[in-house]
Amino acid sequence: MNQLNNPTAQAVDNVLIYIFGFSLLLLLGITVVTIYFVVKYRRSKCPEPTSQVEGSWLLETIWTVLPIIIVMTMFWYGWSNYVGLREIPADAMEVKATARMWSWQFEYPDGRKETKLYVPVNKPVKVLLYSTDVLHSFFVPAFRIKRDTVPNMESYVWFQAPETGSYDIFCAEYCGVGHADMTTSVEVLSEEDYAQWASSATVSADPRGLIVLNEQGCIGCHSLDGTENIGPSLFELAGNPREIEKDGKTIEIIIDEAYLQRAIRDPDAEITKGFDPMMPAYDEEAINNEDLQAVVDYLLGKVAEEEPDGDRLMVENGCIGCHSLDGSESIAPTFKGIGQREVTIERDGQSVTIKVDAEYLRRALLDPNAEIVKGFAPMMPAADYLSAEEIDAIIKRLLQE
Amino acid sequence: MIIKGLLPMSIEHRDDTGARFGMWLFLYTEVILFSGLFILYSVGLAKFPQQFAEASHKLNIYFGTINTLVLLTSSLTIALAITAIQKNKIKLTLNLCFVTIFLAIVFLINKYFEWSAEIGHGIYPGSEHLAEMGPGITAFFNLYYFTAGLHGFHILIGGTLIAVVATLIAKGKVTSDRYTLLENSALYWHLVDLVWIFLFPLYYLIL
Amino acid sequence: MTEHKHEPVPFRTFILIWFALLVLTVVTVAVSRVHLGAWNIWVALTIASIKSSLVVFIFMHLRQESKLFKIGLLTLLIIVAIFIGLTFTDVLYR
Amino acid sequence: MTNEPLKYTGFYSESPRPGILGWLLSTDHKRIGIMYLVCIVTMFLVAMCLGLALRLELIAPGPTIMGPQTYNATFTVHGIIMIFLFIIPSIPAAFGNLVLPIQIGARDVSFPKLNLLSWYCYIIGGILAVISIFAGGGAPDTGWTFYVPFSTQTTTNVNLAVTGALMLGFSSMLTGINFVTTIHRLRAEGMGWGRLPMFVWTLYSTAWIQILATPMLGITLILIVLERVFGAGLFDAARGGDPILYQHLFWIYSHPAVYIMILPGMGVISEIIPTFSRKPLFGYWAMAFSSLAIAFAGSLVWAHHMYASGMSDFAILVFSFLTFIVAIPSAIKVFNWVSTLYKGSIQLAPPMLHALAFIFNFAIGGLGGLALGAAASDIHLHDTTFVVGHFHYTMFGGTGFAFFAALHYWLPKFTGRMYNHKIAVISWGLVFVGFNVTYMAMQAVGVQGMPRRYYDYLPEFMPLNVVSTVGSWVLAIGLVMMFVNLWNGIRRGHPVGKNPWGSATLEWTIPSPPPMENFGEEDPIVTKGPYDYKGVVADEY
Ligand code: HEA
Ligand code: HEA
Ligand code: HEC
Ligand code: CUA
Ligand SMILES: [Cu+2]
Repeated sequence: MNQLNNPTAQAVDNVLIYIFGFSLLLLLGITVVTIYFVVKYRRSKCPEPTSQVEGSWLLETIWTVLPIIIVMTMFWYGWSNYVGLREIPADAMEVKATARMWSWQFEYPDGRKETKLYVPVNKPVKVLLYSTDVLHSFFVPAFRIKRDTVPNMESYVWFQAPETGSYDIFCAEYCGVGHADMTTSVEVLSEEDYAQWASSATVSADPRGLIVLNEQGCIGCHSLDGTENIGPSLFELAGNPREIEKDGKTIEIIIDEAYLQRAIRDPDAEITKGFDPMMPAYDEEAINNEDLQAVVDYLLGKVAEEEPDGDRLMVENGCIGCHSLDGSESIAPTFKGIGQREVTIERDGQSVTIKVDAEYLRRALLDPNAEIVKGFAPMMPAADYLSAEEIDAIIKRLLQE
Repeated sequence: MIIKGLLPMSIEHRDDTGARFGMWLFLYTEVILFSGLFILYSVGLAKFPQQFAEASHKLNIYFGTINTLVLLTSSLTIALAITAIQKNKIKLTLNLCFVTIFLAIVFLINKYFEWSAEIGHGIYPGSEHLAEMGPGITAFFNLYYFTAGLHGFHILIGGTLIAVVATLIAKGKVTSDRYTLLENSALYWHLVDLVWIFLFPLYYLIL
Repeated sequence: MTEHKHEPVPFRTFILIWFALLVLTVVTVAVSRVHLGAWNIWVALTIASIKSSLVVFIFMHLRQESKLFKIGLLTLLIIVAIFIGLTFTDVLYR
Repeated sequence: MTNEPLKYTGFYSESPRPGILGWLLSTDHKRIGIMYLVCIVTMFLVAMCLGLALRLELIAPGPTIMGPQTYNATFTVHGIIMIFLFIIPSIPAAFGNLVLPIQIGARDVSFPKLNLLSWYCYIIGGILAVISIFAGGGAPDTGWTFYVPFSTQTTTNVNLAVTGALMLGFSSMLTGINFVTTIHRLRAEGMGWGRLPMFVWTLYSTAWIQILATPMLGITLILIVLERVFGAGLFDAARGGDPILYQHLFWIYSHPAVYIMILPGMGVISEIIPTFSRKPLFGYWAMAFSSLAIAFAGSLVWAHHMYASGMSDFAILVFSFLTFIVAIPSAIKVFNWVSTLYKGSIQLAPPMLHALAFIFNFAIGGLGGLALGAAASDIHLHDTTFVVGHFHYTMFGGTGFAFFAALHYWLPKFTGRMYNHKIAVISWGLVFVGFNVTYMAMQAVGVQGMPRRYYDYLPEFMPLNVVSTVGSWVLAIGLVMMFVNLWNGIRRGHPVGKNPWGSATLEWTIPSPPPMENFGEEDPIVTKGPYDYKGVVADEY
């Protein structure tokens, strides 16, 4: 529990200190009085009681009213500081946190997905909480924040970290065998580090072609969404007709790979009708052939061939929360050596042993409860939220094991 | 060692008021049991008023109304049975008990037809047809089946109870000056009626 | 531990109450066919409450029982109301 | 010490049926009470060993003696047994049955057969719970709270455990019905409401909670089973249900249940403190009404377990307020106990030591409850080991110690034999110290943010966890000593007379062990209050 000077922690700590302080006083008072009475009136010294008093309504009133006052201050202080935990500063950034058995996924507004929560220092962060399966709870002791993630319901917490560093995130609502391992961290980065992380993020997550478009400044003149700019939009090019001026004549061509390559290497040879011939030429020095190909592919919408990274997908989607890569068996079969394995599965109440292949893995992913690996519980969630490409990538990766 | 008078120790303390009071306490527990389902119902209604009304229309109001009348009448007959036994009209008491049991059976048969019709329409907990109709309607029918099911179960118990008491009356073990058992069974039976008095408008009659 | 015997309730009373119950049932069905919006449910509940009081006080002889029974019933109703009411502090304001 | 084999008299030997059936079919409240006591203590010992295992696992990060699944099953079973099989029936069903009818001058409870039935419900529930540990799917791993949707998805034996809990709920309810009726109907002549011993008042309040709250647990558990068996979907968000609603229903019972646990304990303390001070209980009516007030107010606060659940903020406001209200009657009780000591003649006999420890532990647990009741601080403390500390302080430090106090106070009455006082005092010291070390450390590590139900934790939490585990061993030694001493006392202790402590309530006016009919042929006529010590002398033993 790092002692942090952050707003949410302060709100909670004030209440804690107030209540614990008062409690300590009361406890001490009661204990001291009790011990004093026990010692003073012990039987060896007082063989007979010296009073037979049966009560006192005055005292009863006092110790009814006083505690009422005390606890009401506690209640009010606790409530008013709680309100601070729910009211989010206007400039907060938003991150989606999805909990599932037994891992966390954080999704940034630009679509980037991470397993740790990266945030800039001194910036209020609103974390939107979701769950895909059972109850979990997002708990960061350093910020004193906690909130359950409930299936089909959105909730949130917020915090602001005044110092960089790494702060633990726990799952605080019991969720099964992986509950204690469902931990990750908030990584609070300085503004520069965060900016760098954020940009590296966009770049590495994007297809190479788009990165080149960004890096080369193409986007400065071309839009990607169909709006006209200095240059024609690069929106939906593949297979569309285009009127161009070539050697003084206007002809109509169909956009294809070769055309695009020419348009980048030698832009002035063919000018799109209605635009000025002002695009610079990019030779091999500026964009090598590989990148050129990537750009062209991207523009023609062939990015899909850019294969998703199976390893990354398995971490992001929490597979590793249940399956291990190192051969240890826990809740689910290990991935180690899965490509070569023969598995015994229960299907429609019967046991069959089959060799693992791509089709089996696909079924295991998409309809996991139809075939259950013997000795395991039918608890794996269907990975139907993944795209076909992503599934393929995971299967490919698993078969390499 | 005093062995004499030990066995009947529990009978020695004859306390009819106490027995009735105990029965009432037991009925409180039954009310709370159902109130759990009514909480779920009221929350569902607050969340999905439209869907609940729509789903309610799918229930057969005739079955519901007839069953209400049947239960009310059975409540009457068992109440009459108490007056009858107080007046030492054993024969009449027995007949009233039989009518009550008969009406309980009528209720259950009615319920059977009603449910078969609904299940025939693909409406039952966990059915696909239900799932297609969306969460509000599903919630309504799930609740309907479990509340009515629990109620039906109580009818079964209540009917059995009355049958047992009727045998005891016939055997002369429950008599005009010792009829707490009949009274308590009647109390139980009235509770079953009470639950239905609320169940009926809440499930069959919302618009 | 005084044992007081109940006077038998005349058959006639029971039959009258039964008749009232039948009438109320018809009324509640009839009213439910009239569109009153959210009021429908309250009307239905009110009629159901009247019906159940009749059953409780007459059929179940509560009228003849001692105060203890009545206080007990009141306690029960208060508790049920609390359970439902306090649950709604969450459900309605979520 | 006499070593001759013990010959029990009274209700041990007087029975219309000889042998074991004389017990299993007996409707005598004392025999049923003894049967409850035996079963409850057995279950207590089993669950305590599980608790010890939990602590052992937590001595270091990472799996030490068990893996995660085993750990989860262990704390679940520990929790289920402790709550449903030990603490809820502990004082009401065991000592309530033994003492209550005698204290009000009755020969038995109102419904002796129902009483026996409720014992059988208890046994069936207990058997089901035990089967659920060993049967096919593996021991239940949901936590004693059975939160959905996890409890409806896991493949372990939740159905069995839940059905077991259902039976136990039944048992508790029947006991409640029996006690309320008994207290209303069977008081002896002269036993007005103002002369009821405080133990009876607390049992009365408890019994009302048992009647009015337990069925809610019943329906909730039934719904879990239905959900698992038929896919009822009543708590499934995709089908119009609401998982948070489950928590409401569960806590509507389970919060009042904590007062089922503590109130009878408070009653025991209210008997013992006046006896060993030889002075009337201070503020009789305040004590009586605060019991009823706890029972009533305790029914209003359930959602304080749900501040972080996603419940509405308005509900948090309301429930936080109500939670603080419920602390007030408890405070009144504490102040009145302490005032009873004033100008008394205090004898530190073993029951009294346990009673004083009760006040201290319960104050710590209850004051910790205040930090949990305040909205802001609960957000941090919720589901950390601080909560675990809080409830062990109230349940074990409170009710547990009251149970020990009751054992030391009433066992001589019902067995007619006295245990060794010196060993009793030493074991009390070990238990008291071990207890506080174990759970104070647990609370502290919870404030640092260690979540509960974690078999594994970060290295920085280790020092306090080690302290806690070591404390649990001291506790274990003390408990073993205590139980062995009590056992020896039962077997070979000095015979005691009617009234070894000099108490003024009715059970001390009849022989130890009491005869079958409690007061013989004649029903007693009560002429003085329960704490009127004038002329009462303690028997030598
Ligand atoms: C015997 C059982 C018992 C008792 C008596 C109590 C008593 C109280 N409990 Fe506790 N509680 C539990 C058993 C018990 N609890 C259990 C089992 C859980 C966890 C369940 C789970 O999640 O598994 C729990 C959890 C729990 C929570 C939820 C925590 C969380 O999960 O986030 C809260 C929150 O408000 C709470 C509050 C209280 C309060 C305010 C009292 C009050 O009644 C306390 C009143 C007592 C005092 C206040 C002390 C005595 C008085 C004085 C010393 C005089 C001075 C006092 C004043 C001036 C105020 N308890
Ligand atoms: C009355 C209730 C009660 C009692 C007395 C105890 C007693 C103990 N409990 Fe229990 N506990 C609960 C009720 C109780 N518990 C509940 C409800 C939970 C929550 C479960 C959940 O999360 O769902 C819980 C959870 C819980 C946890 C938290 C698990 C987690 O969240 O990760 C831990 C961890 O340390 C623990 C430990 C202990 C220990 C060490 C004891 C010790 O006090 C035990 C001391 C006993 C011994 C050390 C054994 C002594 C041995 C003998 C006496 C045998 C002698 C035999 C003969 C003489 C024949 N308990
Ligand atoms: C909640 C835990 C959990 C998560 C998350 C999870 N799995 Fe699984 N998985 C299991 C379990 C349990 C099994 C074995 C039971 C079965 O066959 O359904 C399994 C089986 C499999 C199998 C078949 C293994 C074999 O040995 O034949 C594959 C492949 C697989 N999972 C891939 C994945 C991928 C990829 C992801 C992430 C997108 C994932 N899993 C996420 C629990 C999980
Ligand atoms: Cu997720 Cu605990
Ligand atoms: Cu509580």
